[in-house]
Amino acid sequence: MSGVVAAGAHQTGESVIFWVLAVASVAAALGMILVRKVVYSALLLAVVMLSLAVFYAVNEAPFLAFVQVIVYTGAVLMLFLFVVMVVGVSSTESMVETIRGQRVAAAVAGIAFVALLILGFGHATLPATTGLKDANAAGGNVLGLARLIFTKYVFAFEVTSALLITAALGAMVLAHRERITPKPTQRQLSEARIRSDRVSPLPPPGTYARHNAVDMPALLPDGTVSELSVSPVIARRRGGTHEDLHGELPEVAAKHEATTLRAVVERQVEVDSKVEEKEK
Amino acid sequence: MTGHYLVLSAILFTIGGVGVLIRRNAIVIFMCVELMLNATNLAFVSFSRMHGTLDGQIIAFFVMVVAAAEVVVGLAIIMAIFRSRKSSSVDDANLLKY
Amino acid sequence: MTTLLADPQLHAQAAQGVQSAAWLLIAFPLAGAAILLLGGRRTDKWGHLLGVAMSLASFVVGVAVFVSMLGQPGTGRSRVVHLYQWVSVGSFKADMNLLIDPLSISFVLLITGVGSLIHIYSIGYMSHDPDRRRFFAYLNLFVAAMLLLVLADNYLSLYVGWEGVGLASYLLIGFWQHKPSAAAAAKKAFIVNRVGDFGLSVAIMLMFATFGSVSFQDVFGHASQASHGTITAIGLLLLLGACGKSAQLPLQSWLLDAMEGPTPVSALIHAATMVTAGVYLVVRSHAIFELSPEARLLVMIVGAATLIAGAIIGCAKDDIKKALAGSTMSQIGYMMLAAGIGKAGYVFAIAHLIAHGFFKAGLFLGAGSIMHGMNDDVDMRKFGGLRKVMPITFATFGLGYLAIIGFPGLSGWWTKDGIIDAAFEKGGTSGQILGWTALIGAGITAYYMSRVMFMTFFGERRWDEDVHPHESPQVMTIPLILLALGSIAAGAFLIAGDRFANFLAPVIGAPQVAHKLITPYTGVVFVLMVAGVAIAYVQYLRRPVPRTAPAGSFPVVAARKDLYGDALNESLLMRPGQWLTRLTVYFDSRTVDGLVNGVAAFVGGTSGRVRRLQTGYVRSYALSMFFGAALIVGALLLVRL
Amino acid sequence: MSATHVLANGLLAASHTDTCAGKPYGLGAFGCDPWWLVIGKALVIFVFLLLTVLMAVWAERRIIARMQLRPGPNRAGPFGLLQSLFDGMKGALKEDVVPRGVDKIVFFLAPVLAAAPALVSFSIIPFGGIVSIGGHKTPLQLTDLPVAVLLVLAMSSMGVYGFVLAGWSSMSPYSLLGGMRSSAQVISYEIAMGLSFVAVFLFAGSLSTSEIVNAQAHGSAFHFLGMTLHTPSWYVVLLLPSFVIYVFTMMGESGRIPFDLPEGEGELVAGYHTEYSSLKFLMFYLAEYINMATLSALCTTLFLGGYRAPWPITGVWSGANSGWWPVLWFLIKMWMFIFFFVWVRASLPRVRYDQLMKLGWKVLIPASLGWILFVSTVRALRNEKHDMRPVMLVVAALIVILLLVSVIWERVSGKAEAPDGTPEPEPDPMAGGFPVPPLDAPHYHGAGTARANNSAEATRA
Repeated sequence: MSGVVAAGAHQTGESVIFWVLAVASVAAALGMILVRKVVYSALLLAVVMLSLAVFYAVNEAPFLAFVQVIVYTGAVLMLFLFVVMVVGVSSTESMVETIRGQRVAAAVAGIAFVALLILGFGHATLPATTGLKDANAAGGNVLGLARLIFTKYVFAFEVTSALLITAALGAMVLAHRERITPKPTQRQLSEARIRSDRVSPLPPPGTYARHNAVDMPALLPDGTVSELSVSPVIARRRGGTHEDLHGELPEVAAKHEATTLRAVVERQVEVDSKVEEKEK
Repeated sequence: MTGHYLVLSAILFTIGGVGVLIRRNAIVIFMCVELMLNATNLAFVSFSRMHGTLDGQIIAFFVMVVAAAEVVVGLAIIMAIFRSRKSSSVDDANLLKY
Repeated sequence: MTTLLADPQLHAQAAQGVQSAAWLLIAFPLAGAAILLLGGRRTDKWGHLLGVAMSLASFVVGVAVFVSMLGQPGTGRSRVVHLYQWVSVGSFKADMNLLIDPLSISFVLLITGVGSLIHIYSIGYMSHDPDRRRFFAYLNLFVAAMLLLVLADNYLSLYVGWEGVGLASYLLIGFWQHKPSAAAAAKKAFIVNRVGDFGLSVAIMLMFATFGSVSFQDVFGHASQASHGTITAIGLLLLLGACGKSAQLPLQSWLLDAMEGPTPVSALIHAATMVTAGVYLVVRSHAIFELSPEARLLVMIVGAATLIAGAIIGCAKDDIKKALAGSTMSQIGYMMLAAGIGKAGYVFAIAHLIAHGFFKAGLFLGAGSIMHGMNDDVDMRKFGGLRKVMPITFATFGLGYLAIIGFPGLSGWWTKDGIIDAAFEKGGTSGQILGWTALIGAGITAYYMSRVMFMTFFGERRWDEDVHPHESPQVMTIPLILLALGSIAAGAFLIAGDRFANFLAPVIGAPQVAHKLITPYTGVVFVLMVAGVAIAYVQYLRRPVPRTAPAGSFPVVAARKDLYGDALNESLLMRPGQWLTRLTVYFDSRTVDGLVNGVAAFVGGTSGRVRRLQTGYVRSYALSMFFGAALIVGALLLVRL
Repeated sequence: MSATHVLANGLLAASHTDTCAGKPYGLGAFGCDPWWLVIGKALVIFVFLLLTVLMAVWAERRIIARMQLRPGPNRAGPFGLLQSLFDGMKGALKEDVVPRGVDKIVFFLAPVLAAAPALVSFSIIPFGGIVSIGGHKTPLQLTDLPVAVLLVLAMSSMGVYGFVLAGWSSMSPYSLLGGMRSSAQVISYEIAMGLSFVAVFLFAGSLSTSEIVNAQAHGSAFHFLGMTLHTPSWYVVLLLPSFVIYVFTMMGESGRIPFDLPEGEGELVAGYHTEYSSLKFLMFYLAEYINMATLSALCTTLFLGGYRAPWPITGVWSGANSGWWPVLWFLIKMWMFIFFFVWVRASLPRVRYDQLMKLGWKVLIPASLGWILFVSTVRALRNEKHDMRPVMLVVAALIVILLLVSVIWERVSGKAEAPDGTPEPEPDPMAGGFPVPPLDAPHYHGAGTARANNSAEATRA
């Protein structure tokens, strides 16, 4: 493999990469717009983006390939995931279309658009691929890019930096919540706690119960349930606290109860028989 | 070979566009927009290689920067809308109509 | 033609010496008004003194200018004081110039002199009014505006003064604006004046259109070149303006209501300013009227009709001020008549105006003095026998009375007889009619003035229990005395020996014949005057005057109602105007609005259907964008392939 | 095989394939190995990483135990060396619990996503210089790229997916919170980390790890008191601020104490891997320790001269940097860092989340930016052949003055801002609320009614 690589082999290798990843990325893209779960969409988009990163690498753009991974897959898409989780973890979308004719029209427009584009590419006389050997020769790809950015495109570069700053500030302003009360200090919190009805910490979940899952309420000494032991967030998510205080499935609990009952009855019978024996 | 990339880019772009049209979740729509941007980036990189200059890569680089800025602001807007309307569906934000 | 070319009005030289300071004439009262109005309440304490001082200062300047003018030859007495170029639009230029000539200086002296006396009198008359300072501000403004009116050397500046007079009269008549009647009277005066102002403004526009200038010099200089119709139109429009300001028929109705203002205001309006403006305008524009006999004839008719109407109204009024107001109408009618006669009448018009200024001011201020003593009562039927308690007022009022009825030797006799004489001298049937009208008017004047005199000062006391008449303070009586002196001497001073005629000659041309002291009509006038007094004596001195007015016959009722002037206005102008308005509104709402609304409804209906495209769904918009993108790609391919 | 070659060709942007033999150093040395050598290197790295993890776990337990005055694991094998091996085997053999309600696909995918990128990162770490293996002269490094350091960043940002998705797919609040914390933390610290690299790139003139190591070989010579001395060649000295920032971000990226917020057991049970057990859990464990090793190795490479022997040794032994010896230096340096990780864990408490974010965004990033500005200015001036000493002096004086002024200002203004003791008025939630009330209005938190009742009672009383 060392030494000269034949142009034909090069072509074949690229074809293999292309066909595998092209199919994968189109499938992922289609999946992205068709699956219901937003997180799946994001993951499928990540697949597309990583495929594109590979394409960039093949197309002699190593810097862009890694920037694609870091910026798009790493930062942008992660931001998407973050927001998905903020605005609704299990956000699955109803796929029923509400606007009449939207889907059909979208399909028609999409097909027409892509058909026209491909038609255009098919008829266009594309020049023979030059390759970036010469462009990357002097110091490599990174240096070449840097040279262009800081000479020919320096104004655009500065403008984008201003844009980034503006965007960051804008996002901060948009996502900002104005504090309308001063933040309580630890001293204030402790004072409030001492003045409240309960000085001690809340009971942890699962105390005296069969198991200590966070949604399993603690049992008080008299056997009743302590509502305070389960975080209201969890209680709301689960639609109330555990209905079965022993932490078992209903049928298992019934079986368990039956066994216990049988054991008690048997023991009673045994005791009775012993007493009878003694009396005899 | 470069023509293949262009066709792939067109297909991905169209898929993104159709996704914008048929999905209601603002976040997914945003993802579709990102897909479209990515598709154009692919075309730029391919052209860059085709013509033997790095300008296409530079443009792709700028597209990424602008996309990052756009995502930051867009997601902040989605958050703000979600905070006040408890919904991230773009069809719910249809006050600006006849 | 020759007279016109010789008219020194057209060849005024630049002013020198004290005359170049003539702008102070206007500046003093204007500054007074500005200080008093802008200074507000902090000038309350000394505001009236400042007002008087400003008026007096203006008078002093006027006298100085007059004296300096006397030192110059007759043809050199017209001077122009150039202040600044006011309007410069294209070829149209209007300067803010002051024209100082015998005519304007006569008015200046009258206005500032009598005006100052009224100012002084007002100190006493208004001493109890909390807004005295404001009153003096308005008085100053009035004087300033009137001075601008008479000193202007072009119609545009004159118009400014004209409007300023209207504004000041509005403010002063409505001075007691808390009284609805006063407010209404002020509005009436303003609106009726608007009609006249409209005439004047159209006349000015016509002048500009015809001559390309509005300065006296250009207009009079080229008047003979304009068509007869244009000149007649200008003359008639000027007459309309004069009628408005001078309360001539048919625009007389505001004058009687204007009595709602404080009495010094009435004195100022009736004696020195405002109503004299119309006479001034006609005399000043004599070059135009002389070219249009038709316009002049109408001036005479208006004057004669007003003369009689005013006199008749004056006969029936029990309100002392209104009776005097009627007499003003009548006297101004004399002046207009004289001004309409032409060269022979100008001198008498102006002379009568000045004499009238003295005695009418005296009469009004006297009436004010009486009201001052009678708790502001104006009903003569509640007066009577005041000659004992108010001797000075009685004496001065009496001298004014004698002057106005034309008692031989007093001012009125000299000037009024001149007018009557001039009317007869005019010749022809119209001359006879006008002359006899003036004669009868003189008789009626004697009657109603005697009526006022007898009802007020003679007979038994008819005033109310709680009224304690008393003589007015010196600050009021001294102006009265001074005015009375003027009433006695002004006529003789002006007319005897054609002194005034010669003085005015540079402006209005020399009289063709010397004034005859005794004319064929002097006797007739005297007989009629005596008859009038006698009838009044029989009616109001021999018989007791009832405290409430008797029902009276039709003419009496008509006269009391100002000869149905208001009713006439209402039925002739107001009602048709209302109908016209309604018609216009109907037309507007049905035709114009209908058209507009139809277009709007069409557009609205169309957009109402189109707006359904605006669904509010972002995705719909995105779809259209996507289709658009596809279309563009398709179009590009079509072009390129 | 040709496909990988194409990829490598593209990534390396290697324009001439025939340079392999010609250049002993630099990027030209890569991409020429025979296939068995590549596979062999990869295998060695994999085994090395697994061993490192086992050793690191054992070492950590022993070191912490020693610091806490207890013996630690000492039963399994000599010094308990086999303890972590046994623990791993036991863990792998335990029952794999998949809770009800999880998103099964992602739940399975997440550990893989966490572990795989961690393994990849090590491929660009240079262990040593050129050695001869089986007759082939090859560098002790799987591969190198012109953008090699970016690969590490890319992989670390990919690794976060594992944590986030694990948190999400578990469908448990604690896991979700852990995942979200992880994503926010890693993204935040990655920025500062990337910025801390920039100065290194500026000085080395490359993003390739082997070239960075080579750039740290020799300092620039200068004359002092008649002697020819060399400036320190390691970037830890030259670029000390970058190094300090990197160490901070390294701790943040690794998600270990004091920055182990994603799995803070006191608050989130075990964070994103609360619901994981058995082999899946081990994958996270593996990922964490491999990350630690990767970060240490990267730090060694970027700041501590990589595999090169430290100065005193090179002074007395000229052959220290040749042959297989560099591996030793490299391991020593890397383990120093691993020890440092453990040491910090034993010494410091966990920070609060807002403190973490404040440190990342308000201290590390601005400091990095300022430092980069300074470094690039110096670099540019030096490239233009300016005399640096007066400039440095002026800048240093300026900084000192600035600091003094800020200290004095703080004193003065601090006194002026002394609280006057008057309680702040109760803010009106609806103030300025047009057209919508502020987003933080009490009724959003269900507190509005209670508060309203209280105030109503208070007014009645």
